[in-house]
Amino acid sequence: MIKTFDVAAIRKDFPIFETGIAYLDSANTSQRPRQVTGAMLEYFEKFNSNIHRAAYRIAEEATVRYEATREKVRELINASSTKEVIYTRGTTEGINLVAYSWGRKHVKQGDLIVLTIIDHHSNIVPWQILAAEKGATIEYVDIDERGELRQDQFRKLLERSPKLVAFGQVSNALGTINPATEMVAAAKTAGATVLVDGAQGAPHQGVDVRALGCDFYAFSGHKMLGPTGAGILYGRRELLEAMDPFMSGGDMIKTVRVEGTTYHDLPWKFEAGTQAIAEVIGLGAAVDYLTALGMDAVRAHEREITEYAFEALSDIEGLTLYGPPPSRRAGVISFSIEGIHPHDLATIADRDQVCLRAGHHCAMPLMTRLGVAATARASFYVYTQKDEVDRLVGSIKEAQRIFA
Amino acid sequence: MIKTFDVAAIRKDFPIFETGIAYLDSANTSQRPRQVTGAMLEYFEKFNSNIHRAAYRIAEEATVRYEATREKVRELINASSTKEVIYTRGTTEGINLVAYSWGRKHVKQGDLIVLTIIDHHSNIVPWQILAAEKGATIEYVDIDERGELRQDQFRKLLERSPKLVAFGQVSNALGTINPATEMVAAAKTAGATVLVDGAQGAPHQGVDVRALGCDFYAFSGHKMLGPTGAGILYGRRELLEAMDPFMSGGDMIKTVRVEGTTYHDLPWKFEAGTQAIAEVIGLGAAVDYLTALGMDAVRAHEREITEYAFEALSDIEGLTLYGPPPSRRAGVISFSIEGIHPHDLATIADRDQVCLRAGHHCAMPLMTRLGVAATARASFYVYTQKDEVDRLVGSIKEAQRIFA
Amino acid sequence: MSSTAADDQFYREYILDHYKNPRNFGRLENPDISHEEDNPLCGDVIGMDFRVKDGVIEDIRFHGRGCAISQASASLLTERLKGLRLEDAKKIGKADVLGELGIDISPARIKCALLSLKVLKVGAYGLAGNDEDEE
Amino acid sequence: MSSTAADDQFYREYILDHYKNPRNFGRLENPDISHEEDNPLCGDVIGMDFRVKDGVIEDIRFHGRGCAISQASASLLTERLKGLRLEDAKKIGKADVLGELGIDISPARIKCALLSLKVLKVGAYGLAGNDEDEE
Ligand SMILES: Cc1ncc(COP(=O)(O)O)c(C=O)c1O
Ligand SMILES: Cc1ncc(COP(=O)(O)O)c(C=O)c1O
Repeated sequence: MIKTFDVAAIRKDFPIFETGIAYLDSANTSQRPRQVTGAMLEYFEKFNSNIHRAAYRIAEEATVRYEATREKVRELINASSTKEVIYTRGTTEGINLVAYSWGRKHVKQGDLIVLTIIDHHSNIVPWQILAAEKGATIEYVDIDERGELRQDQFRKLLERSPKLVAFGQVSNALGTINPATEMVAAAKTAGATVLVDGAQGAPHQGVDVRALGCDFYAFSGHKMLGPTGAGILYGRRELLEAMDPFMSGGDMIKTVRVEGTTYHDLPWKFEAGTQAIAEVIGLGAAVDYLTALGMDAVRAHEREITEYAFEALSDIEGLTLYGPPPSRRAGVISFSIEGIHPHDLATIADRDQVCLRAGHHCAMPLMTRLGVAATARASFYVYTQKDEVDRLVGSIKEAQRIFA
Repeated sequence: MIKTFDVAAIRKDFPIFETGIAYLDSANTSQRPRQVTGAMLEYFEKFNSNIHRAAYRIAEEATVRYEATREKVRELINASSTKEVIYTRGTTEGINLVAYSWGRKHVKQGDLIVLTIIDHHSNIVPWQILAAEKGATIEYVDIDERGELRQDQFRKLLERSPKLVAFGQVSNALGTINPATEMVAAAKTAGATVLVDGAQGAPHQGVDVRALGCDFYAFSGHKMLGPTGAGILYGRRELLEAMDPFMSGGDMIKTVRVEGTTYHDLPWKFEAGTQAIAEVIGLGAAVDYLTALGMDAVRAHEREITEYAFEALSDIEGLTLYGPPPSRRAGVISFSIEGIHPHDLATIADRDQVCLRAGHHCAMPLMTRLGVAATARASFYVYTQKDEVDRLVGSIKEAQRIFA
Repeated sequence: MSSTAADDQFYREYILDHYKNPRNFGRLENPDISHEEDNPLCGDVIGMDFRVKDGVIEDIRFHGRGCAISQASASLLTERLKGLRLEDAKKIGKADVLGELGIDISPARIKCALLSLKVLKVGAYGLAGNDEDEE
Repeated sequence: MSSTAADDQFYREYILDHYKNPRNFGRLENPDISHEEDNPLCGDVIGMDFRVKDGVIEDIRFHGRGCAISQASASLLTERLKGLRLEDAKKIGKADVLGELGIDISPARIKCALLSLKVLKVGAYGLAGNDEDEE
């Protein structure tokens, strides 16, 4: 039996709910509990200092706390070693790191890169730039009418021996949960290096990067109760060892001489300059929080809310839902309403303090594919309760009244 | 007359001083006042949300606060436009951005890059990597016996028409205040593009990037009362407009299509993915705090403390001071003590809760030049008071007693 | 959820009317000027076709998709532009467009309200798209 | 500032003695093994020269600069190594070195204390410098 948790109790950890908002935009960025901001404040007020070059106790304390997050994250995603856990600003920086440090070295003229049409811009544009620089080709796996990746087409593309396969574990625009394990296995068999964009994965379900089998896995702390400014790139050690640094400067070196420079060991080779220390410590507290809830319980809760919302929205006339059925999607629902632009809907919802996203969700190729400019999107997290979904339904009905 | 401020009153804004530490490592990272952590907390608890794609009020509020920092920074450094103010993680990322986006495009085989021997690793290693990639040459301006850059040698190097000149406004290891305005002018006349590393400049003195005349100016928020995770790259608009993006992904695009992508306008072209929102807002509060004190008053206070410390340390037997006289240096004093390794000194100081830096200060070429492996370093900021310097002197004497 | 269509402070009758029945909507054949702009934050696109004779905007049409605010704003703008001298069209500024809409526009929606003005500015008299007017 | 040299918990007499009068300090001519490592966080360097015969460390010298902790630790280690079979030297671990130092080493100084052990490990029996032992 899956452990459950008490949402009302959880909400007490999030002071922002005292403002009365219904927050339905967690796929964009999550809220942060007191435990996370508290950990940051503790650093600022008790042992604020720079790390790694410590010569005094508060800097030792900061270093220990900062490095402790690495072990927490390693455990969360079951990496083999903390050397495989690299701090970044977020998913975007993680993917760019791979594009620069791995991609510029390994992707050559005529190589094939396989992406998917539902990917987030952050997992498209870096590869477009790399492909243009190197003369490589990009192919995008299409979706079927349910918003699920066309596996037949994916397998066909693998026959062309792509150098790189990169795709999102879960679509932030449609909520589609891709069969990542099978896709990675097939891509590895085809000889590709595989990056999984876990921005919508790691925050919402248990992740085991070794079982997943990918070479790189990138995600953002700010989408999983952590502060802005800190995220994670997981990379398999062999690949990371063989890669050149991305950014360079203080702290990622062993020795700097006029004649040349030697680099630090993993993971620090990829962490140049003063890092987001408070934010990494905050991320550690976020991982603790999620771990205490249990990732299976997180997923179960989101699934319950998603099913509830899916049903409630399905009942509304003139509303089109995009993407797969609730059993095959994460806590994300994209929809549109006949005759009402998503932005107008969001404005009307906002007047009821319902925070709803409207736009292309950084997935313009998908929007083009769906033939829409924008959708409205509601997304859920550990603190979401049914009452917030009810408020959304109320706002939609209000919008329909206005635009009738 | 220069405005002065009441240090005792200022210290009340910094809860960390309640722990009893004497913090003499501000060149490494500064402490942060309640105003800064308060601004971050306000974001987390009142309008925590993602920016720029806002469809509801709290996200509008977050966007307004986030963008407000840009105008505050613009004013602080007197840039022409907020389009020239790019958010980074810190100095290191800013310099890497320039190395990748400007350097890879403009630096060619056989080109000359001029650096200085007192530069921080973050302003050396990115150029070493670029030079190796492009087949360019690096020359380092040496120092004289006072730790000041040899201007004769610098002028000689300029005769060779370097493509790039990059140097620190103030040395973090010696405290040397370089004649930046004259050096930039000479380098511009020689046709070079000029980057000034302002990591130790902007936090400690008034900076006017237009009067300075440089093309790029990079600095870190965490060294100027701001949180970790946010810094600034200033770039002249023409250069920034002509540069390709550094990182790519969400938010820095106008349109993404399978066929290709168009980029967003400045400054957002260089800000890919979810940014360090809370940290940028915190940095805004730090700029407010410094502006209220007045940068001239900040400099005057540091000068007073530096003179006091210089004198007190000069009186200690067996103590060697590195670098220029106090009138020509910022609030940084590097020194060594006969027979006592800097790390041992720092450990002994730490037992008295005196936070002192020991090491190479990310300036190994300078250490090699000085013929030492490490020095001890005390550095000061707005909240430093003479009593902390006295405690340092006490620790040094204690160390001398132990090692006698 | 207490307001009704009639008394809504934001989605007023005439806004909704311009949205549902946009004036000058469609395309011109062989226009003298034709230009499109998009709102990078939401993907909405508005384009305008102009027929200009002796410096006067003889005819104008707009096309594209967007929210009520951008559509109503475009519709209102074309009404104003029709028959105007191009020279005078240059004088139309943000304040005019927002004034004509007559509602309080929040920062998030201001780009929607001004998208059609941008089409006019960039298309009809060639201002750079990335000038200080943006955000 | 109350402690004196004699009763100092950290900088004990024998630590200071090994620092000021390091045993086996200097270089060997034509050593069988010679290796240096540095502490990337402070720039300190320690090197060791070994003369090995029939698997036994016949002679040993260390050189380099460093703090009292790294120097005393190196001095103590060479004393222990001299005359030892290389095979047995492999069994020396962190705990042995720290135990011999006999003081509480804070995380910041642990690299200082273990630098000489790293020289031994990497130099004398070729372990990778970047194994899990580090930090
Ligand atoms: C002169 C100088 N340049 C660059 C840096 C690097 O700054 P950051 O670590 O914030 O990227 C520092 C900070 O140590 C510095 O003092
Ligand atoms: C699937 C996916 N990938 C990548 C990103 C980019 O993450 P970040 O903006 O934190 O870099 C996001 C977040 O919007 C996302 O949902």
